[in-house]
Formats: sequence, structure tokens, C-alpha cells
Amino acid sequence: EPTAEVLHWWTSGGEAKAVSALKEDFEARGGKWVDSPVAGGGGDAAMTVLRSRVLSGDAPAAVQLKGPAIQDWAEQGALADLNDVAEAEGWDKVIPPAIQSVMKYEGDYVAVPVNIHRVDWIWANPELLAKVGATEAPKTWDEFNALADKLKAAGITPVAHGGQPWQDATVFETVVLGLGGPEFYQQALVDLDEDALKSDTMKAVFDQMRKIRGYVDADFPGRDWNLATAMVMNGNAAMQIMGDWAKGEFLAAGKVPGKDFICSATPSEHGYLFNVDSFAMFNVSGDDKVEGQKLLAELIVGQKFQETFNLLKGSIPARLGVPLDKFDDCAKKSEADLLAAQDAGGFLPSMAHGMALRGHLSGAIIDVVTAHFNSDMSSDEAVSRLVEAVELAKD
Amino acid sequence: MASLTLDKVRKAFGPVEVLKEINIAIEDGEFLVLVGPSGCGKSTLLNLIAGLEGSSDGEIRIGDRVINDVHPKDRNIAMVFQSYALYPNMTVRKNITFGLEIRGVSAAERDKAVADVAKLLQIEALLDRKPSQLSGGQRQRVAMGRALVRDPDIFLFDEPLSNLDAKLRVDMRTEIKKLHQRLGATIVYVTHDQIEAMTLASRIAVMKDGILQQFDTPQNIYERPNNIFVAGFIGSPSMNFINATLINDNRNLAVSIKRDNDPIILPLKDAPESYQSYVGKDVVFGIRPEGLTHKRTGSDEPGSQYVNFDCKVEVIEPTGADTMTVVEIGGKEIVARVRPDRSPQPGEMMTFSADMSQISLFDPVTELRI
Amino acid sequence: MASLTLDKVRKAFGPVEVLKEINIAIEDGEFLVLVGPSGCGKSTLLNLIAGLEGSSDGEIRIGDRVINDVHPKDRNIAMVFQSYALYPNMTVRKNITFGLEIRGVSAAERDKAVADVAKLLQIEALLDRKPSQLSGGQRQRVAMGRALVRDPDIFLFDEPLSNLDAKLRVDMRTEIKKLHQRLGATIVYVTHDQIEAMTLASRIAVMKDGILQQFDTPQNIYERPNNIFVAGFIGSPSMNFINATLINDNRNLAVSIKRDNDPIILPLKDAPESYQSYVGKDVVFGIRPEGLTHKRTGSDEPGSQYVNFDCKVEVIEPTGADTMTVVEIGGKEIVARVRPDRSPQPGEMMTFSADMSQISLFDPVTELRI
Amino acid sequence: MADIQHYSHDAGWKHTILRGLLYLVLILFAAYYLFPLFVMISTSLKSLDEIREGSLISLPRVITFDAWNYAWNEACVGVECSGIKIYFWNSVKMAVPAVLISTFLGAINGYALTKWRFKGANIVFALLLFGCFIPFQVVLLPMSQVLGSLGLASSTTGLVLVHVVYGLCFTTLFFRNYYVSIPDELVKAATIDGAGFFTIFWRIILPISTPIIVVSVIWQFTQIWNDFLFGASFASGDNAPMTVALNNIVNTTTGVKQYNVDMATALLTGLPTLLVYILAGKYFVRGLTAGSVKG
Amino acid sequence: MGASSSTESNLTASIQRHLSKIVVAPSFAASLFFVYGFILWTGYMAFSKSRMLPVWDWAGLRQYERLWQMERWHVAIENLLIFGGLFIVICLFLGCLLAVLLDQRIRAEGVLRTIFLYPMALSFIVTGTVWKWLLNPGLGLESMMHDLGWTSFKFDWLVNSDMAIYTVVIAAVWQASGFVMAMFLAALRGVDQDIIRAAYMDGASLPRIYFGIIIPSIRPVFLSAIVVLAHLAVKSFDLVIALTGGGPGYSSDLPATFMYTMAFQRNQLGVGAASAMMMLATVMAIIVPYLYSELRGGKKNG
Ligand SMILES: Nc1ncnc2c1ncn2[C@@H]1O[C@H](COP(=O)(O)OP(=O)(O)OP(=O)(O)O)[C@@H](O)[C@H]1O
Ligand SMILES: Nc1ncnc2c1ncn2[C@@H]1O[C@H](COP(=O)(O)OP(=O)(O)OP(=O)(O)O)[C@@H](O)[C@H]1O
Ligand SMILES: [Mg+2]
Ligand SMILES: [Mg+2]
Repeated sequence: EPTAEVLHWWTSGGEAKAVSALKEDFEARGGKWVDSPVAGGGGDAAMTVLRSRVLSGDAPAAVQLKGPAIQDWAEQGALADLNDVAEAEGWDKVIPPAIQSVMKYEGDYVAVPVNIHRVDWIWANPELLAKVGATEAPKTWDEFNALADKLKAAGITPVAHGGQPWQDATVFETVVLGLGGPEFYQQALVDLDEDALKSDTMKAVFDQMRKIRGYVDADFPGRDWNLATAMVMNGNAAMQIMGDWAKGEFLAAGKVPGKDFICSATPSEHGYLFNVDSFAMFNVSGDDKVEGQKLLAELIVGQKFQETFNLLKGSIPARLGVPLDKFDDCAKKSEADLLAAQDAGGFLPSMAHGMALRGHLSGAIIDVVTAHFNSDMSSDEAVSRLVEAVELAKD
Repeated sequence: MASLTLDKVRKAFGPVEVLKEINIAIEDGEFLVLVGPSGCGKSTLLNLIAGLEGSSDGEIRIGDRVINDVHPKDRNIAMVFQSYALYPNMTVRKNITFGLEIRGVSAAERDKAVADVAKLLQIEALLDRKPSQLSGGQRQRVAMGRALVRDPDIFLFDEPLSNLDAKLRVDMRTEIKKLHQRLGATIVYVTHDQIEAMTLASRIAVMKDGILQQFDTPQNIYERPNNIFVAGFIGSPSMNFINATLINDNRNLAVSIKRDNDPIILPLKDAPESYQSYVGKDVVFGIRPEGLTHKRTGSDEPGSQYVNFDCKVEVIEPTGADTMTVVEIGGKEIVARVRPDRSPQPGEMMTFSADMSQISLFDPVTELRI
Repeated sequence: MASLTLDKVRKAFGPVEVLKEINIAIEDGEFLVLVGPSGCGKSTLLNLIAGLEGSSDGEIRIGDRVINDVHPKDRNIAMVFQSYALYPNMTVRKNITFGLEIRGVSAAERDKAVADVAKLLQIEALLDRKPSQLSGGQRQRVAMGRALVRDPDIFLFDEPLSNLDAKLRVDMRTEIKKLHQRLGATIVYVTHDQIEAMTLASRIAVMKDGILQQFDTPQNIYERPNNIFVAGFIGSPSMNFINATLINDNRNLAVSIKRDNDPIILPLKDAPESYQSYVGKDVVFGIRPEGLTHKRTGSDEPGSQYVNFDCKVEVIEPTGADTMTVVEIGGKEIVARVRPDRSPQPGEMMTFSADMSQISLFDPVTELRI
Repeated sequence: MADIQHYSHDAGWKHTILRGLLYLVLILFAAYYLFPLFVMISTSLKSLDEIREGSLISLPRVITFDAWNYAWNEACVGVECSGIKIYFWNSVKMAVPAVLISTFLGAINGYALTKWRFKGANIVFALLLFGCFIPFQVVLLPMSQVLGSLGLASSTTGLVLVHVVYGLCFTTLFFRNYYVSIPDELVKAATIDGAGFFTIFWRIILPISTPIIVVSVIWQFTQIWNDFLFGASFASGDNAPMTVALNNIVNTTTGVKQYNVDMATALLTGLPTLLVYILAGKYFVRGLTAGSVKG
Repeated sequence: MGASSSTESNLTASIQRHLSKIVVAPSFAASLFFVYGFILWTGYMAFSKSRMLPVWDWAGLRQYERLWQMERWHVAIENLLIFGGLFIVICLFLGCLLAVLLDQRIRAEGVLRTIFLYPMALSFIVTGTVWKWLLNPGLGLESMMHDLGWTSFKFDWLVNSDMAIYTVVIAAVWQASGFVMAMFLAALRGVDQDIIRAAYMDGASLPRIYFGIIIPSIRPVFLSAIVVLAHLAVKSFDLVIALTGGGPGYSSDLPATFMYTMAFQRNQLGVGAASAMMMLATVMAIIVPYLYSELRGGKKNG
């Protein structure tokens, strides 16, 4: 009997439902599913658990892992090879190349993607925008600032923001993408090019961050992102910069996209910051477990799961060829932008969500970003600190 | 004014009545000794005076002030606890000076006071030890020191010398007496030591089962005990009680004690009026061991207060200064106090001499003094 | 065989030497009483015998068995602690039976034993109380009960009666004596009560500052004390010590005591050989208060052991049975024990009679008996 | 208990005022401690809509127990949507033995270290004590290797072992410090009565240790019941303790946050601990050793 | 009686004599292995190049250098001193005060005791969340006061980088002081009544009795309490995560969160180990002298 223990941190609401859909499929195919959810810290807790499980020689079969962390584990020789499933299912053809490279280690599939989240969204409240005469979200950062100033003058909190470092970083990376363009983003936040990090563009980015700080209400620190979303929803704030998981909040409250809320990409030239969830397959012993692992991989990349899961999660499928009829307008726009960005070379991994860099590097950057955002640090200082921190983290 | 008045004081622990209507009043500067069998309520009474036990009935006054509701710390009382109750975390010195410190006495004065008291109690060498490093008697002396160092209205001492050796005890007794004379403080003192009670007290309260039996001067308690209990309790070895009959013998009243062969007839001199109504009736004849000795000089002379009679000696108990000689009279063991050099051998016949001026007669039913 | 031997036993608490080479040996069934001033090391010695104090030097044997390394619970000893050490969580009954239970005595036997012992100690009514609900004397009796209920080779009693009233104390003393006779157990007993020591002991060990002063029968200790300390410590009121000179008076040895006007000359009868070397030298003349009384019958006769002399009375202290009469001789206060009916008034002159058969002489330097 | 008991009848106005003040202070403190609980309960009784709209502190307009029901019976912990009830027993199976064993060991250690002092007892104690300060994150990785090689990975036994090992230092500390102030005479007396090491422990020492047993049990139970890190790391899947489930419900970063369910879950998870406090609290008896020993 | 039975009894006797050591031995061995062994392990890791998983390659002092170059670590250490100091002092004070107050024959003692104690029952995660609401200016106390009409009321520590660490103190004190109270209460209940009575006779007022007699005589409990509190302070990880998430920024980071972040989030096991060693060193520096004096004094008392 194929068996798979799955370690993940999708424990609530739509996600949990999505995972149980997978479980049902798996069990329908005769598998035995052992569920090991560990929520918390955006997967930090699960990663801690993973480490101790691996060390005790008792690794779970499939683990929710993403970005460079997959490569890290593969380097330790902890991951299993999925090539035979990949060939049988033709993954190379249906998975976008940028994502493929994340899933592979030295050419072999070691993980399977589940979805694509877009990070660089603005969620706006049309009613509030209307109050200052705007009908849609801003298209450039200047527009953004102008609009925000107007909102502020009208006594409306322009930007709803939560107070966690990753939220600061989310805003930060959209600004980098917007002000610097995809190439700069690649240099600065993916390649960690020192010149890019030191550049005036980066200074401008921090200037913009300081401006945004001014658009945020006083109570933001410690606020969860979904409370910020609720502010937009309830008319307490006009906009929020957040990934498309925010959409789930609107939908859950029965709001209709386009009517009750606006989804719009943050200002950038065909940029698209992706955040892909995936499962990495760990070395397990025993035929039943290996078999279970393969079956699981097959199911995850399968169309049925991709559709069900992403409908529930608010993201879009990580493979091509899944019909989007059932998806909402925002999702459709996401898919369209994705294709455009791919062509324009703007399809980039999110730094804030651990797609671009290994943990210690992104962590070093986020430290600086959040320290800047939460104090009155000058942009110059922020830039020099950024360079320093990256340098320190690199070796 | 630190006179002390207990007015109908009662105390119960749950269902157990421990003190039953105690009435005691002493003047300022008096020395009251509480005696009574173990468990009769002495410590409880001290605790009530100090304000340390839960609610009680009755009124307690110091001077004219009712203190039932006054907090213990405001009663200005010093107390030596039967269980010592030393502060385990403090050195001996600290234990002694704590009360002074609380009252804001300056360090210099405290040092002097503790030096004085330590000298008096012979614990100078122990001042820097903790209580756990002391012997029993040393602890007791520290407990004393804690009280003596203060200058309260009333001292309460609960068997403060019980763990001291005889010599130290005599010294301490003298010191307490001096202290009493010097300070003129009112003192309530519990002891089981008769000599202590006799030498220290200006008044003695004898208790039994929570009931006050007699409250009087030491001399009266010793010589004119109110009832059989007090008579038997005070004095060691205790008074001999013999069932006897009061008879009219040659126009004099006399006590007749049954014996197998012939009764012993002990004529009474200067019998008080109260005896008359008991003529012909049973009485309890009480005589202290020291009232019953070997034959005394002049006891044969007419008009002497001594009466002689012969008796067989059963047991002897030498105690150093005297020899306790036990005889059997009226089915009871009777103890006589005999000079060692005159002490007989068990089984011998011997002439005893009874001092009839020091006897007591009691009603066998009410047990009260006649 | 439960003879007990202490062989060169020493004990120190850190730097403080508490016991210094104690040698004591008693036979099976003997009754050893330890006396000595507070803090002299009596409790420590008991603890060593029981095995409760850490390492000590020297050897302790019960019978022929060296027990230094035997665990206390295997020594088959019962002990009454000076501090009682009752188990606070157990009722009186449980406290008493605990030792039996541990030793696997059946419930029925335990019940019987506790009933017996409770009767003896007069604590039947208290069996179901917790120690905290008892008076001091009651606690002490429970502590006694805990030891008495067992049947050990050796009993150790550390001032077991100090908190009891005189009457109860006499009763308990008798019971202990009976118990001793019945069981033939070896007993080591610490007390400050001289009468207890005298009446109970088959041997007495007198200690001072951790040094054994004398180890002998009660009578010898009382009559022939080894040194001034023992002489002064045993007996209450304590022996009078007078600085005197040994002289040759009419071919008889005599003690001469300086006085303002004329010296008092007290002839000695049957003086032992050892006195000879002290003729003409200073000695300390020791006489017990009871050796010094009012004028006695026959004391004037030649060959009498009594010697009469006159003296002015300074203070009197009535104690009931006797009156302690204080005079000043040789610059010291001397106590005489006078029958109350013969007691003088302070300031009066009075004729005293000294019993020369009961005196002791000591070397003023070594303080040892001559 | 340092007040003088009988002052209940003490009618002095000063006393009444003091007493009043005392209660006032206590009540104020109680309010401080209760306020967050109030927020939790009121939140757990609100519907999600009400929470989304309004203030967190306000009283619920409509009281509904849906959240409680949902948390207990339906909440999804991963794919399993049958509430936290199934994890309850896991926690019990882990906490009860671990608490009992560590408390027992602590008691006997404390007893041995104070009443049977051997050479170096204080050093042994000091060394044991440092176990209290080792951050659990530090031991996580070596511990998993050890558990793995002992074959105890992902088992309740392994968890119990871990909790006992790292609870020991605390329980030993508690008991040792309590026993220091119990008079040695008690042990001496029992020794003379013929009781050995263990008999004295069971019959004399333990019965007078109730307050400190309560403290130790409270501490250990709280620590173990509320532990998340070890539970998540050393137990997997079906063995997971209740806190892991709680965490999985409360600590989601994406998706809709159901505060009412979170609070209900948190309260449910805390209930056993609360129960232990209430039950154990009764045994804070007063003045146990009083009067047994002079000095 | 044969020779065998006497050797046997010798054996039991020697077992008896060493029983106390035998009893402590398992705990001691466990502690040697699981505490000291693991400390050694961590100590080694701090000198290794470990990143994601432990590796044994020697890196010298490099990890310590990196640690001390991190601005964030300095913040964490400073926060630990502020937080640890305040937390321990306030908890001791409150715990002691509450225990003493509860010791006054309070009518509803059981209820109050449970009220003071219950926060301990909640996991830190929950405590953090609730206090986050309460202290959030827009949601909690401040807005409540505003609603009640006290519009000038301002309490924004949670969102103020300089003050955020103090909110952690508030929540931590709320949670832990009840337990300290329980510890003190347990000890108070063991104090001999006669000693207290004696103090009354000495004229001491109630506070004086507590501070002069009772509390000094339960001194060992302070050791327990301080150890427990120091432990909580050093390890208060969940609370910070839940309450401030280390923020705003990383202004309320503590060594525990720092270490966790480094070791498990950022794959800097070596730096994490180095920071853990620094934490241990800090604790030792404070606890060892205290312990030394405490156990010394204890010997003298015993
Ligand atoms: N733990 C200790 N540390 C230092 N000295 C101690 C310790 N215990 C007792 N002592 C000292 O040892 C001496 C002997 O003590 P012990 O208890 O044997 O006296 P004792 O003869 O029983 O006196 P008491 O009649 O007063 O009970 C005392 O001077 C006492 O101060
Ligand atoms: N808490 C209590 N509960 C019930 N009875 C008690 C309590 N405390 C004392 N008693 C009883 O009250 C009576 C009087 O006790 P108290 O301590 O006053 O006696 P005492 O005269 O001092 O005796 P002793 O001479 O033995 O010390 C005793 O019989 C005792 O058993
Ligand atoms: Mg008493
Ligand atoms: Mg003693």
C-alpha cells in the first residue's frame, strides 16, 4: 500500500481543504496518507521540525518546501529523484521554465510545484478611490504617491499595511521592481550585485519606502496582513500591497472583484514576482513509501489537483493547460500577466517570500528593510547597511 | 499602669473547651505564676494575654484599657515561647535585637543591650551563631534574651528555664527576680518547677483542665490549699492524703486513721471552728512529707504540736538531702521526709512524728478544704 | 548483650570541639544519666550513640560490636529527642506506632501497645490529634511514647520530662524506673533534674565543656565529688565553698575559716591520710546546705560529728519544706538549710550546726578533691 | 499565614479599612489578570463577522458557541477536520507520565540532596541546576540524533524522556529548596524508629511536601502541556500533542483568520491546565510543620 | 551466622550508606549527557561551518566574529538585559506581594489564587496574541479609552520601536507572576506559626514581619523563583514571536528569537550556536556567583 507522510503548514481554511482534496485523490488511488501539519512562522516551525526529523533518520516523504531551500536540501543529498514520474507525465512541457529550474537539482526533478502566487498586487477599495476622484489603481509610483497624498489630505489612510518584516519586504520588492525594472531586480535581489545594491536606484527605492511609511496609519506594527486587508475591505484604508492570497479574504467576505475591490499589479514594466509553493520529496526507505511518494508527485502536478487547489487558494496553477473558466478575473489577469512577463523577461522570483535567495541572504536584506521602515534611518544609511549585511551573510 | 485583669475569659478550640471562665486580677508590678498539669491551658492563657490566639470570650484588661481588640504588637508585651520560636534566619544577636530594632532603638544602644543580656544569660560566645547551631538550653536562653532585652509593660514567660541545668536555673531565677524588682514590670510566668513558683511568685494561679483552682499567695497556696487537687499538685513529693475520721478525743478534736490492729489517733490543736460540723464524719487527712519525719526533739512534751506514732517502713528512696521513706497507712502509701542519717532500713519499725500544725482536712466528696 | 562502651569519642562541629575524649562504659541493663551545664555536649553524645551525627573519632560499642559504621536504624535504639521531632503529618497514634509498623509489628499488637503506652502517659484522649494541636507537655509525652512503645536494646532519653508538671514528672519517673526494671534495657538519660538523676541512675556521668568530669554512682558523685565543678553542679542549692586553711588543732586536723573577729574552727573527725600533706595550706572547704543547719540535738556532745558555731543571718528564702538561710562567712555567701519552724529573722544571730562527716576539701589550684 | 486569626471579630475601624484596602488591591489585581481572559472569552463567543467589523474588546452582541463547537469537533488541523479533540489524548498520554516521573525524581533528588547530604551534594545540585538554562532550541538537533539512534524518534516515549530530562532540574530545584527548611530532626527521629531511606521519604517527607508538590506539578504540567517545540519535533502525525494542533489552527499566516475559533481552541487547550490548577490549588494547606520542633 | 550473611549485610549496609548517591545518580547522569553533552556539542557547532545541518568542519572564531558584527545581535542582547531585568524584578515583587496578600486569610483565596495563576495555563502563543490586541493602539486599550471619551489617552508602546520590548515585559509578567506567587505561597505555608507570633511580640508590624522574618526565612524559594524566571526570560521565544514578532523591525528581538532565526530560518547554524553559547555564558555569569553565595550560605544554615 503506497504510503506518504506529508509535512506541510497548510492548516487552515481553503488551504486545508485543498490539501484534503489531494488526500482524497491519493486515497482514491489506494494510498495511505499520514498528515503532519506544522503551522507557524510561514513554515519556519515546519522547517525546524523537518531538520530534527531528518537528523533522527525519520524524514517525511513529502515536505512543503520552496525556492532555494529545495536546492539546499538536495545538496545535503536528502532528496529523492522524481525523473521517472516527470518523464511519464511530461512535466518539462507543462511547467514554466523559470519554475522548472527551482524544482530541479542538477537536472533532476526533486520537487513538484503546486501553484503560482503573484506578489506584486495592489488591492484597492474603489469607493475610497472614488472619493478623491480616482477610478483605478495607480500605474506608476508617482501616480501612487500623488493619489496617496490626495487620500491622506481627504483623511483617508492611503495604505493598509501590517507590521511584520516580510510585509515590509513585500512592499520593498515591488518598489524595487517598479523603480528599477526587472533587470535591476534581478541584479539587486537575485544576483546580489554589489553595484546594484549600492546604486542610486536603491536609494530611490528607500526614499519611496519612506514615503510609503508616511501613508501608513500609526497602528500598523504587529498587525497581521489579513487585518490590513480587512481595513481595505471595510473602507478604513484605500490600498494594500500584498500577494494574491489577500484575495481570499475579500472572497470569503463575499466581495466581488472589480466591483467591491480592485486588483491591480503594482507599478512596473511587465514585472511579475512569483511565489511558488512546492513539495520536495525526501529520501525514504521501503517500497510502500517510495511508491506513495511517486504517486503523490504525479497527483500534485496533475490537472485536477492544480485546478481544485488553486481555486481554493486564490493562486493560479503552476502548470500550463489548466482551463481557467472557473477562476475569477484577478486570477485570469494574473495568468495573462504571467505570460506577458515571461516573454518580457519580467517573470521573477520573490525575494520576500524566499523564492529568490537562500534564507540567510534574504534574511539579511529583510533585516535592513524592516529596520529602515520602522525607524527614521536615512536612505543613504540604509543602502550602506544593506551592502554590509549582504556582504556579511554571503560568506 | 500595667495591672492585668482577666475577666471571665474562655477559649475553645473547636469543640474542645480549653479555658473555662478564668478570673484573675493582678496589680502593676506583680509576679503571677501559672501552674497546673500539662495541657491545662497555661500556654493558651498566655497566648490570650499576648493576643495570639483566635477569638475568646471575656475581657482582658491591661491597666484600665480593654485589650481584646488591640493588636499583639501594640500591647507592649514581651514573651518567651515554650517552643522558643527563634527566627531561624537570624543570628542569635539579631534574634535578640530584632525587637529593639523594630522599636527604633539606636544601634549603639542595641549593642549595649545585647551585650548585657548575653552576659546575664552566659551566651556571649554564641552571638554570631544561627539557632540551628545551638543546644536546647542555649536556644532557650536566646529565647529568654529576646524578651529580657526589651522593656515592656508585661513579660510573659512560658516555662523559660525548663531546659537549663539546676545551677544555671538558679542563676536565671535570681536574675529574673532582680529584673522584676528593678523594672517593676508585671510578669506572668508558667513553670513546672515548684521552687521557681514559690520563690518568684507574688501570686500563684493553679489551674486544672482549664478551670482556675486557686489564685493566692504562694504561702497560702502551700499552707492552705483550697482543695485536694491544689494540695496534691503543689509540693514535691506531694502531700499525703489519708482517709480518716474526725473524732472527739478527750475533749480535743482528733483525726483517727484506721489500721489493721489499732487506729492511729492524731489530736488536733487549735482546731478551727469549721471542723466542728465534721465530727464523726469521714474526712481526707492531708499531710505533707516534710510534716511527717523521724521522731523529733521535744515531740513527746505535752503541748507540743508534734504527735508520734510507730509504723513499718516499706521502701526508702534516698535523694541526697533527704530520704523519702514510704510507709503504708490506711491502705495508702505515705511518704515521710527523713534526714538521711536517721533513715531506717525497709521492713524496720520506726517512730514517726507528725507536725499537726501543718495539716489540712478535706471533704471527701466535694474535695474542698474544710 | 547491650552493654555500651564509648572509647575515646570525640566530635567537632567545624572548628568547635564539642566532645573531647569521652570514655564511658556501662553494663547491660545499666541506667546512665548524663548531666552537665547547658551546651556541654550531652545531646551530641546521644546523637553519636544513636548514629545520627556525622563522623566522629573513637569507637562506640554495643556489646562487643563496634557500631560506628552501623546504620542508626540497625542499632535497635529508641530515642526521645529534646526537640520532640514529632511527625507533623501524623496523628499522635500514628506517631507512636510508626516505629512498630516499620518493624512489621501486626496491627493488633500495635493497637494494644499504643493503648498501653497512652494510658501510662495519660494521653489517651489525644490519640487522634495532630502534634500541632497539643500543648508542650503533651508533645513531650508523645515523644516519650514513641520510644517507650518499642523494645530496643538501648533507650536514649534527652530531657524527656522537662516540660511536665511535678506530679506527672514523678509519675513518669516511676514509670521509667519500672520499665527499666521490667525490661532490663540499657538506658542513657539526659536530665537537668537532680532528683531524677539521683533516683534513676545506676551511674551518672557529669560533663562540662565536652569533657567528662566524673563517671560514678549517684551516691559517690554526691558524697565524694571529684572536683569543685562536680561538687558545685550536683545538689541544689549547690554546695558552699569556703576558702579555709587546714590546721592542726589539739592533735586533730581542723578547718579554719577566717572571720573579721575570730576564725571559725571546725574540727575534722577521722580525717583521711590524704589530708596530711595539706596541713598549713589553703584549701577549699565544701559543705552542702543540708550539712549546715540550725543547732541539732546532741551536737554538743563530745564525739558528735556536728560542730556548732554562731553567725549573723543575712537573708532567708522560704521554699516550703525548708528555709534557705544565707550567712556571710569568709567573704562568701553561704547557704544553710533550716527547718522553717526554726528559721530566724534576717539580721539575727543564730547557732548553726555543721555536719563534718559530709564535707569535702579541694585543692584551690587544681580544684581536685583532696 | 502571618495574620492573627481572631481579628475577624476585631471591630476596629482601622482594621476594617485595612481589610477593605486589602480586598480592593486583590480585586484590582484580579481584574488585571482577568481582563485578557475576558477578551478571549468574549471573542470566542462572537461570530467572525462581528469580529471583522468591530472592536476586539467589546462584548459580543450575539453569543454563539459555534466557535467552541467548531474548534472541538470540526476545525481542520491539516487535512483532518475533526477538531482538536483527537489530540487531547495524545497530550494526556505524554503529559501525565512525564509530570509524574519528573516530579517524583525531583522530590527524591531534593530529599537525597538535603537530608542525606553526601560530599559534593551542593556541587551536584548546582550542576543539575544549569539544565534549567539550556535553550530548548539548542538541544533540538542533538536530541533528534540521540532519539533517532535510541529508536525513540517520533514516539510518545521519546517525548516523555525529553520532558523528564529537561524538567528534572526544575523539580529538583523546587524540592531541594523546600526540604532545606524542614528540620533534620524529623529524619533523625524516623531513622531511630527504624525507617530507611525510602520509608522516610514516603511516610514522612512526602506527606509534608504537598504545597511544593503542587508547585512542581503545576510547573511541569504547564511546561509539558504547553510545549510546542518538542511536541512538533519529536512526535509526528497522529501522535502530535494538542499544542501542535492549537498551533496549526492559530498560527496560520495565510488564509482567513478565525479569531473566534482561535480563542476557543486556545481556551480549550488551556482547560486541562486550568483544571489542574484548580484541583491542585486546594492542597496549598497551611502551616504543616508548625509546632513539631523547637528552635 | 556464616561469613556469607555478614558480607551480605555489609553489602546492604554499604548500599544503604550510598543510597542517596545512588538515587541522585540517574538524574545526574542524564543531566551530564543531555545538558553538558549537548552544550559541548553546541560549543563545537559554534566553531564549525555548519549552516543548514550540523557539519564538523572547523571554522575557528569566524561565527563569533559574524555574530558580533550583526547589528541585530546587539539589539537582542540589549533587549535581553532590559527585558530579563525588568521581568525578573517585577515578577518577584508582584509574586511576593500577591502571595503575602493571599496569605491574609482571604475569603476567596482559592478563586483569587486560580485567577492569578491561570495565565500560566495559556501557552505563550495565546498570551502574545491577546496582548497584541489589547496593546494595539487602534484595537485595544487606547481605542477603548478613546471610545469612553478619554481622547488624550495614548499608549502606543507596541508600535514604538523604543518601547516595544516593554510590552513584552507587560505580557510576560502577566503570565508568569502568578506562578511565582504560587511558589511563594507554598513556602509561606511552611513557616512555623510560633515564629510569626514571636515577631508580633517583638512589636513588628505585618510588613516588617514579612520582610524581616518570613521572607528571609524562605530565602531558598527566591533561588527557585529566580532560576525559573531567568529560564523564562532567556527562553521567552514564543511570546515575542506572538506579541511583536520581534518588531517593529527587529527592535524587540531577543537572543532566543535571534538564535532561532539564525539556526532554523536562515540556515546559519554556526552563528546560531555561537549566539546560544553567548546566551549560556551570560546566564552563567549572573547565576554562578549567586548560586555560589546561596549554597555557601545554605551550608552554614544547615
Ligand atoms: N551545628 C552546630 N554547629 C556548631 N556548634 C554546634 C552545633 N550543634 C551544637 N553545637 C554546639 O555544641 C555544643 C554541645 O551541644 P549539645 O546540643 O550537645 O549540648 P547539650 O549538652 O545537649 O546542651 P543542652 O542541655 O542545652 O541541650 C553546644 O555548645 C552547641 O552550641
Ligand atoms: N490547636 C488546638 N486544637 C485543639 N486543641 C488544642 C490546640 N492547641 C492546644 N490544644 C489543647 O488545649 C489544651 C491546653 O493547651 P496549652 O498549650 O494551653 O497547655 P499547657 O497548660 O501550656 O500545657 P503544657 O504544660 O503541657 O505546655 C491542651 O489540652 C491541648 O491539647
Ligand atoms: Mg504550654
Ligand atoms: Mg541538649
